Amino acid sequence: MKAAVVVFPGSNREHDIVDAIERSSGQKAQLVWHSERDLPKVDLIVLPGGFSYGDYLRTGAIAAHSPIMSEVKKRAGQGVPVLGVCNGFQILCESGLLPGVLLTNASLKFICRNVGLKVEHSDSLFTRRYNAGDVLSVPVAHGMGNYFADPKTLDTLEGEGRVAFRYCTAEGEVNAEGNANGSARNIAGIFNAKKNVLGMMPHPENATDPKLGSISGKPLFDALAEALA
Amino acid sequence: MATKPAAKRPNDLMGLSNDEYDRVLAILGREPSHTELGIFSVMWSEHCSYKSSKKWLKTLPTTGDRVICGPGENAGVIDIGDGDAAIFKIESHNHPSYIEPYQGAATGVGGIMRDVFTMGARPIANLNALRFGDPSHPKTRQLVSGVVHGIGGYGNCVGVPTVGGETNFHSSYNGNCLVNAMTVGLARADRIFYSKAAGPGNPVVYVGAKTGRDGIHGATMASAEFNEDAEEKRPTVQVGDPFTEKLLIEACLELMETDAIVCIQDMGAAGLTSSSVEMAGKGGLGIELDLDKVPMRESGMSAYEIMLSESQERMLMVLKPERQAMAQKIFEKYELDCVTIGKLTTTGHLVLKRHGKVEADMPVQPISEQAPQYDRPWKPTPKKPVIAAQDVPSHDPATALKTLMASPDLASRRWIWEQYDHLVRGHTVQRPGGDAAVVRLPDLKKGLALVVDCSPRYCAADPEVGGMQAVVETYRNLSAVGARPIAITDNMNFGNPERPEIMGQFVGCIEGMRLACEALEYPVVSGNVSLYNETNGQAILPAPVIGGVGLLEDVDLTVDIAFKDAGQAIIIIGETEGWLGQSLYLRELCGREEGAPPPVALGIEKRHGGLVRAMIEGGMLSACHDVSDGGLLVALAEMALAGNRGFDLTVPKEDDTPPLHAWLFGEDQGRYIVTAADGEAVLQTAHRVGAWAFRIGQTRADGSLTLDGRALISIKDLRAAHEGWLPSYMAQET
Amino acid sequence: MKAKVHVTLKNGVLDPQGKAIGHALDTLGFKGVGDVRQGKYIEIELAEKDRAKAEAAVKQMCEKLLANTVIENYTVELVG
Amino acid sequence: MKAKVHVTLKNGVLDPQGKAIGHALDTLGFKGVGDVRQGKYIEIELAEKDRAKAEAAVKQMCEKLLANTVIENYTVELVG
Ligand SMILES: Nc1ncnc2c1ncn2[C@@H]1O[C@H](COP(=O)(O)OP(=O)(O)O)[C@@H](O)[C@H]1O
Ligand SMILES: [Mg+2]
Repeated sequence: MKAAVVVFPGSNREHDIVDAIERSSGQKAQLVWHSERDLPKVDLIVLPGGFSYGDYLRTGAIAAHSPIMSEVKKRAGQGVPVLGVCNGFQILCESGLLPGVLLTNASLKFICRNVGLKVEHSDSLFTRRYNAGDVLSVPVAHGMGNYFADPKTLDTLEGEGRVAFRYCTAEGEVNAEGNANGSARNIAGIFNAKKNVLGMMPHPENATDPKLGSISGKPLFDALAEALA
Repeated sequence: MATKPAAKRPNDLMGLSNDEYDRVLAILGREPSHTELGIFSVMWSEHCSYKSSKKWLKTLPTTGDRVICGPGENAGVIDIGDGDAAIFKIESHNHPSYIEPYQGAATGVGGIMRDVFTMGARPIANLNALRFGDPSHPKTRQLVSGVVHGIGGYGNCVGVPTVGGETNFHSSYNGNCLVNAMTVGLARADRIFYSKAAGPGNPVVYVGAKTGRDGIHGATMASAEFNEDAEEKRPTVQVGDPFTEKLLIEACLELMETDAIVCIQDMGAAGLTSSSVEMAGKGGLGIELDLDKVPMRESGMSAYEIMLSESQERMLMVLKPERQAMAQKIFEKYELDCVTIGKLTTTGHLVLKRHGKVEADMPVQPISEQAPQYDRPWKPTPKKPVIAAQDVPSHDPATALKTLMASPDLASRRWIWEQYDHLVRGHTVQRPGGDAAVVRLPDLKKGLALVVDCSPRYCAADPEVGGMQAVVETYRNLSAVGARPIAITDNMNFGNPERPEIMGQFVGCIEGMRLACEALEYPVVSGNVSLYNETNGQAILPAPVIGGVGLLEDVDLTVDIAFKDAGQAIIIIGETEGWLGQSLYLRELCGREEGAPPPVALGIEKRHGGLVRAMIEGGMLSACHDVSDGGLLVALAEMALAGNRGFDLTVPKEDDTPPLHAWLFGEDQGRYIVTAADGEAVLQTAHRVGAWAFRIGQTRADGSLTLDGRALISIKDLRAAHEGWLPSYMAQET
Repeated sequence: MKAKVHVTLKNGVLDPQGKAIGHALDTLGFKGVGDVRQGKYIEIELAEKDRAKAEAAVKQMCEKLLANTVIENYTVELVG
Repeated sequence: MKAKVHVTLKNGVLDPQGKAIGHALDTLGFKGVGDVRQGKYIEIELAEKDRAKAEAAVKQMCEKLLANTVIENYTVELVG
């Protein structure tokens, strides 16, 4: 699998993603600086976590206008899988590749801990190594992960099976207690209509090594590595 | 002094004493210009010159097999094998954090990171040591909130995990909180960058953010005590920009991959002044700066303002002339300024020009070499009586445990560390909450164990014992995760050194630290001094915060504090005499802050540390935790909570077993609790090296805690008490 | 010329910051505080001398960058 | 009554957000953009009917909570 990880000024989890991809595919992803206008020919594009432009103005807003993003949009349109994690998800929303926005956490605090995550759909390139209903333990690390969209958009997402993950308790209950940041309908990750774009707030890349706690995130990268080999 | 006091002297000596001003006159042979006086003022401030502390700091051991660079540079450097080096330092931002908690703490984190990456290291972990006033003091909550938010705000954004720290509350910090930040970085041992200038004619290059009028005279502020109107006379507070810092880190590290840099120095306290003077001074050279070239974000700045500005996220470097263009390109990529503002000269003078006029022309070397040094009078702290366990009331163990576990100094700090990204970079093997954080190195084999510690109440009661204890506690914490303690950095937080009692605390703590560092072969490689932590004559409890760094050759062997399995032997290593003087039991349950603190036996610390490490390396232990604040039962409770499993505890029935409350809550030093599937093997190994070891119980399958067969408390109740305090305290935040 | 831009959350969009401020004011003992909403206020120095052109430009800035029109409204005011 | 509060950074205080916005506008091709500063805009619904009293109360809110007067200025405007 050939993957490109886009680095924006202020990205900070690009190496975490590179490592996770390497653990699953044995291949090193290529880092691409945001000011490039061209992307190499790759099987997967990743927008990593971090604080692009310091999260100033609105999270992801300034990065969404980076030169590289027109190419990312084009490739996404051609069906190339795009994964946005945390700040990557925020950028995908701001650039219009995914609907909705990410607001400040309901607690108004940054939150870093493992959360329960329920897999909603396993019929995507990203989630096919999971079963719907699986409960994962994956870290979050964000201050603005509170997913918001108007009710109609939310209904569309649900109706089209585009909710990828929901926050839940350790026991798998999707409820207020299990909602890490106040997200609408506990949504932690969503697909685009063609399901080749996934945006999610939790960090599957930080749950791919048994030495560091959970390996709940590894099947996601395994699935990509297998499908895009 | 060489000259008589001049007849004419400025009304405002900018914090210099009359004697110090005379010294300036002697050095210059004339009256200083406004800018020159400002430069002397900041360079000779306590913060930059260490004029009260240097004499004593010099007594600390600073060398060792693994020391590559000790104190004197931006940070200390140790050899961690395979050509790798760890670079680290701790620094205080106490005064700014009290005035503006968010920005004060944030810029503290930014500043200490620059000290580390300026030497060529990629920052891989941050830690912080915090001291706040009494929880009931009206300012405390807001300070906790602002400081924690600021540390997270900065560290999270730059993508350096904040993996550890410590937080205490005490009324002595009501008017002076402490915010000490530590950064640990990683470099190749043969790619370390220093601040000594070389090569007259070489360009002096300014990189990073633009200069504004931020924090002018911050260094002097950090060298004066607060009084009632301090909050009125606020100097402009520095505002941090972590986004720019992140770019600066990447740009500097990228440039450091090349051979362009002759020397480099961050602009920290006293900004452009200290960086240019230190670089030139170390190289025995002169330096000439055209201040018009300094990137500025405000108009009309004077030479004085430019030189004293403490704007953040800036660095100064000397480049090889032929590499300027390349450097320029790297900084352009990161959209940062990179401007040649002057050159090195052979004159030995610092020459500053602004609008074509020479605003300063002064010899560099005397600024540091003839800086005032004081041997301040000091008074030893009177010894406190030893408190006998019999004279301390005994409380019901379950109630006492619950009270302690929910007390401000022992309650869970989860509310704090969950606001810190402690996972970014993907190498955090032991997260906050254990004895020491463990961060894996990129080779995936080695690990660094990191910790900060200090028990100010011990230091106040007996500075020498307290200083010693702070060092050994870090040693124990590192050993408890299986790491070999290598070196420390220290942050000396004290009151006004012009008072002999305070100076006595300083001298005592340093002496205790010296003894401990020598005995444990655990040298000091960097540090920071923060004096005048005093408001209206009310000094803080002395806090020599120690940052310890240990090495794990095989990171996979580390153990944490969590109970793992049912039926495992619980063994205590180290003798329990039941020392209650200065204990949290005495304070929280009896309302008494009294007595002599527990003595420290350095030989035993060394032996027990080595023993525990050897057993961890040999895979004999399933969990390990040192016994410190709160004593034995608190340590056991923490292990139970971490593993979510209870224990059965049996009190030894020996002749010399102390009274129950003293056995459970005494704070005797040199102790560890370990668990093992094979308890016999642990006891034998311990006894073989002459260590005191005793089986005191076993782990349970369920969540109950029992003492001599009687139910004590359930994990659920214990957790509610322990986890509940801080969040509910902070929930009353406005 | 200077542009003063106000960016506010649309009705119906959750405003955790505003809510927290309202709560804090209440805790501080301020009575009779109803809804609190927090928005952004941005000042932009412009070289443009022509009012109409300036206004058009700033509106574009809002559409493109300063506001996320999914959740936010904006207003532009020119002074000087 | 409604209070409109503007909280802005004092002159000379670094404004990283404003800087980043200015830079982004530039990258987006907007020409002639000078200094950009970002502040907060807060709207507060008040039960108080008396203008003077309302103003005094909101000023207190600013001093105590809404503005960090070490680095920020504020203005209060009442409508309705
Ligand atoms: N308490 C201390 N123990 C050991 N070294 C210290 C101590 N205080 C300061 N130092 C050393 O003195 C030097 C100057 O410190 P400082 O002025 O804080 O450095 P910087 O200007 O880089 O922030 C550093 O090398 C620092 O490590
Ligand atoms: Mg330095």
